[in-house]
Amino acid sequence: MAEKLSRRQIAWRIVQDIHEGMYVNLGIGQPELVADLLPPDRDVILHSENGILGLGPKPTPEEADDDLINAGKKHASLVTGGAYFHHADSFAMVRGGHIDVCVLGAFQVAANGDLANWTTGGDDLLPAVGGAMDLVAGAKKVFIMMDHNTKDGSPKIVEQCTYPLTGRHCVTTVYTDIAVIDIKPEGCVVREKFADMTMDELQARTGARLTLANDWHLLATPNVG
Amino acid sequence: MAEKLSRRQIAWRIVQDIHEGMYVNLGIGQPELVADLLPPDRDVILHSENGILGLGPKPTPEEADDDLINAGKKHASLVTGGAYFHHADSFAMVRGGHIDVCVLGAFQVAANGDLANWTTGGDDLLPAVGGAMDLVAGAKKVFIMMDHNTKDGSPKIVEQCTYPLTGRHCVTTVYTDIAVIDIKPEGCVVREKFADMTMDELQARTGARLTLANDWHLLATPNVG
Amino acid sequence: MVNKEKVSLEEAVADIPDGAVIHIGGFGGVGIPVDLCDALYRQGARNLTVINNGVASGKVGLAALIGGGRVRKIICSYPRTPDPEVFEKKYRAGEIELELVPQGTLAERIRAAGAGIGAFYTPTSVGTPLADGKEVRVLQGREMVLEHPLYADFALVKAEKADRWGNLTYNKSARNFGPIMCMAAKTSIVQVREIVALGALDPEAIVTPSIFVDRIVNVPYPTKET
Amino acid sequence: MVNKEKVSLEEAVADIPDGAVIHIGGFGGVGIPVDLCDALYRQGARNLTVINNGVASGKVGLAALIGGGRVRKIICSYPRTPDPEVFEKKYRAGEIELELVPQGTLAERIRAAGAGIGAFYTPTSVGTPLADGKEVRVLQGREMVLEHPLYADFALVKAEKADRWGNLTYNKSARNFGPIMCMAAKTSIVQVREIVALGALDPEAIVTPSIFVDRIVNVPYPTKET
Repeated sequence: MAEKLSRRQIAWRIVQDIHEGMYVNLGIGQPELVADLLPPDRDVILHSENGILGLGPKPTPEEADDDLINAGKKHASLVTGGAYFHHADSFAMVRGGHIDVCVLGAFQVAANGDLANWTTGGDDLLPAVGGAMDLVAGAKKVFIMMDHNTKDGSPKIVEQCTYPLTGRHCVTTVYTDIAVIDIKPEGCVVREKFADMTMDELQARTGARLTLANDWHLLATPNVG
Repeated sequence: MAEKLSRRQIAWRIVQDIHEGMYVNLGIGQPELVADLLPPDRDVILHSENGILGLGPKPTPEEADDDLINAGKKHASLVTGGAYFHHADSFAMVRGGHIDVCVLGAFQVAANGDLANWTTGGDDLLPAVGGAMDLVAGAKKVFIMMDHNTKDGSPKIVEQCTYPLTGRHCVTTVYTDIAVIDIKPEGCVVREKFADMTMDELQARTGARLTLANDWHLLATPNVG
Repeated sequence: MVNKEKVSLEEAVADIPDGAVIHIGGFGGVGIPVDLCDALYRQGARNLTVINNGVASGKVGLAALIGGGRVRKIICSYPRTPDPEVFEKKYRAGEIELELVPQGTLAERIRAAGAGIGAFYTPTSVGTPLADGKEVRVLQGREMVLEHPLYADFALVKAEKADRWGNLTYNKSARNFGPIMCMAAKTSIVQVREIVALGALDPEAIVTPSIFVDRIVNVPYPTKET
Repeated sequence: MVNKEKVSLEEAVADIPDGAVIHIGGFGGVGIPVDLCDALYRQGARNLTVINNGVASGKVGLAALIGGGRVRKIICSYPRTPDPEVFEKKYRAGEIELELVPQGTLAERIRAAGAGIGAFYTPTSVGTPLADGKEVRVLQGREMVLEHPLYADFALVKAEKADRWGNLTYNKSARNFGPIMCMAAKTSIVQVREIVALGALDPEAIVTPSIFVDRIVNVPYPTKET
């Protein structure tokens, strides 16, 4: 048995919490995997900041249109029923609370729901924020998709973010390679944990105090690669 | 010779200050006469608050479409090159300074450019403001079309408005049946006056101090009915 | 399969409770969702707050709601009609409350509610009685008034075509307040002349994208204000 | 006869002075008016302030303006590109100023400039470094930041079709910032792939009405960002 979920498995897990009819914005990078794992018979309508509702799958090279890209600046397609609009209308959807779920990556999530995902404040990369601050301020639910720990083993779920914030009190749920954790008024509540990992083991890899939900269960996913 | 301009003649005079390519909003009532007197070969694009650019002439009963009305709630038409949009976009045009000229009626205009044209504050009619306050706040030029005096002979150009204001310091020029008067920082400046009326005669019919422009001339119009 | 179509007007308005705040589209009788208003009248909800450009005339639609005593308060820009029976009589009798708002401010306040804007400054109405008691600040060298969003629990809107997701187009000047009201209400209910297949609306020409629409009802021959 | 068509890119940008503030449309290379930017490069204006979502990449268009040292300041949401040569080097050398703005706030600030809104409150960026020094107020129970309009002297925009009055349509996701930038600039200059007869654009599907457009130039085969 694997020791943790693959990224596609995390994406699959997130898909279980995205329901028919939802309007969803997927962040650039790992969250894009969520689109690949949505069942084709589930009408989930994807929003792209650059003026698209009904973002479709990656086109073939022949179908690619240079005027049709997603927020990650890659060629995209439009599903039947999709629509185009301008940037102010696009962010009216975001800021106005019309997006049911956004899925974003993170550097850090704090027990109070604070999120840091746009800059480490270091000098290695220029600070670039894009639409992240608008999304976390406006989406009804903010799902975070990330590894539970950094490459060097540090926790990414912390008592207080040390990196510059993207937003305060905005995270709904964190989906990691070993747990599903809801951010509630009382703090981090483990809804699911991986395989036979104990709470002590999970707590040891987490920088904020965890509690276990009464109705917690095992984080189990099929093999989706 | 007539003692004053007819309403159509006032409208004709206003038309002389509306140039090719201007975007113009005409208030309900008398200002609508301006549309009738625009030369057909002059591209002046009429804006209607209810989401129309390129308002055309009154349609025949056969052509009338119940979904196409002007701001005065009468059947209208759309000229070639016209466009439809929603109310927030319509008033973005108004408030954002994109309308070159609006033409409105008035109860009173003050020497400082204050305008009162939406309610007399009395109890006879319910107060109704419509888009007047937005128009006077946003249009580049605010032309007032009115009789110089009320039916009982009182002046409508005054030192200070006594009726509730529509806007402050907003009037550009007043076109009456006997004069064309620019509202300038120094007050009311007569640009044109009717026939052989003397300044004393004009002043006697006006509630604010007038000065005569150096380049003033006679207010003369053709017979346009 | 997402399908926002309701089988009847009755079903579409069934859950509007007493005391609801309702955006009602239309300007000068054009774009008024008369059939939805009439269904709401039959449904019986009372004590409503209605946001509309005017106060309606005639005997059906919004006029019926007002005339029937269902409306506690109207927020509008133009509460004057040729027929004083419906609104004016009730207003002068103190039976209905009126909040008068300049038309552009009305539209922008509705848009603000839909776009998640907390409040905005506008030059409209500075120095007039409609700015009384409002915060004024100098911005860009001009005095501006602070205005707040106009949220609603429900929007009743009339459009021309819809697909089952709720993408909408309108007809000519009947567009007016529809698109911004769909944005600004928790639940937007739209009567449309025609429901078309998903994909039949040009994605470049959809005026209201489906995200702003909750329910649609097909009313091929809409009732007019009379 | 109103005809906003200019015969050449050069004529369209001839009067842009040193020090101008310029909205430049486009997102991720799509909808960027590369040919207008190149014409502006050849024209020689310096000391420009540019508002765009990013900082461009490649060697033409906005990248050429930045690389050529014509841009004093960039206001954008995403100043990061795969190629650090153009912007990053200049930024780290202190040769170009950067104002970082969340993408939705950027769009709304541009719209506010076009719509005559003096300032607005948004929940976006509250509690983050991008709200530092900004006024915060509680509205609708949430902390909100006060944001100001982003005016420009000129807008350079790319669209799909125009008529001689300047009515515009766009193509797919190339619409992005074009419509709001046309609204927000004193003079908006649009390169279009095709100029069509007046009346050829459906009045229901015009995205930018002519009132927001000052000049159009026909560029049937637009240059791409490379």
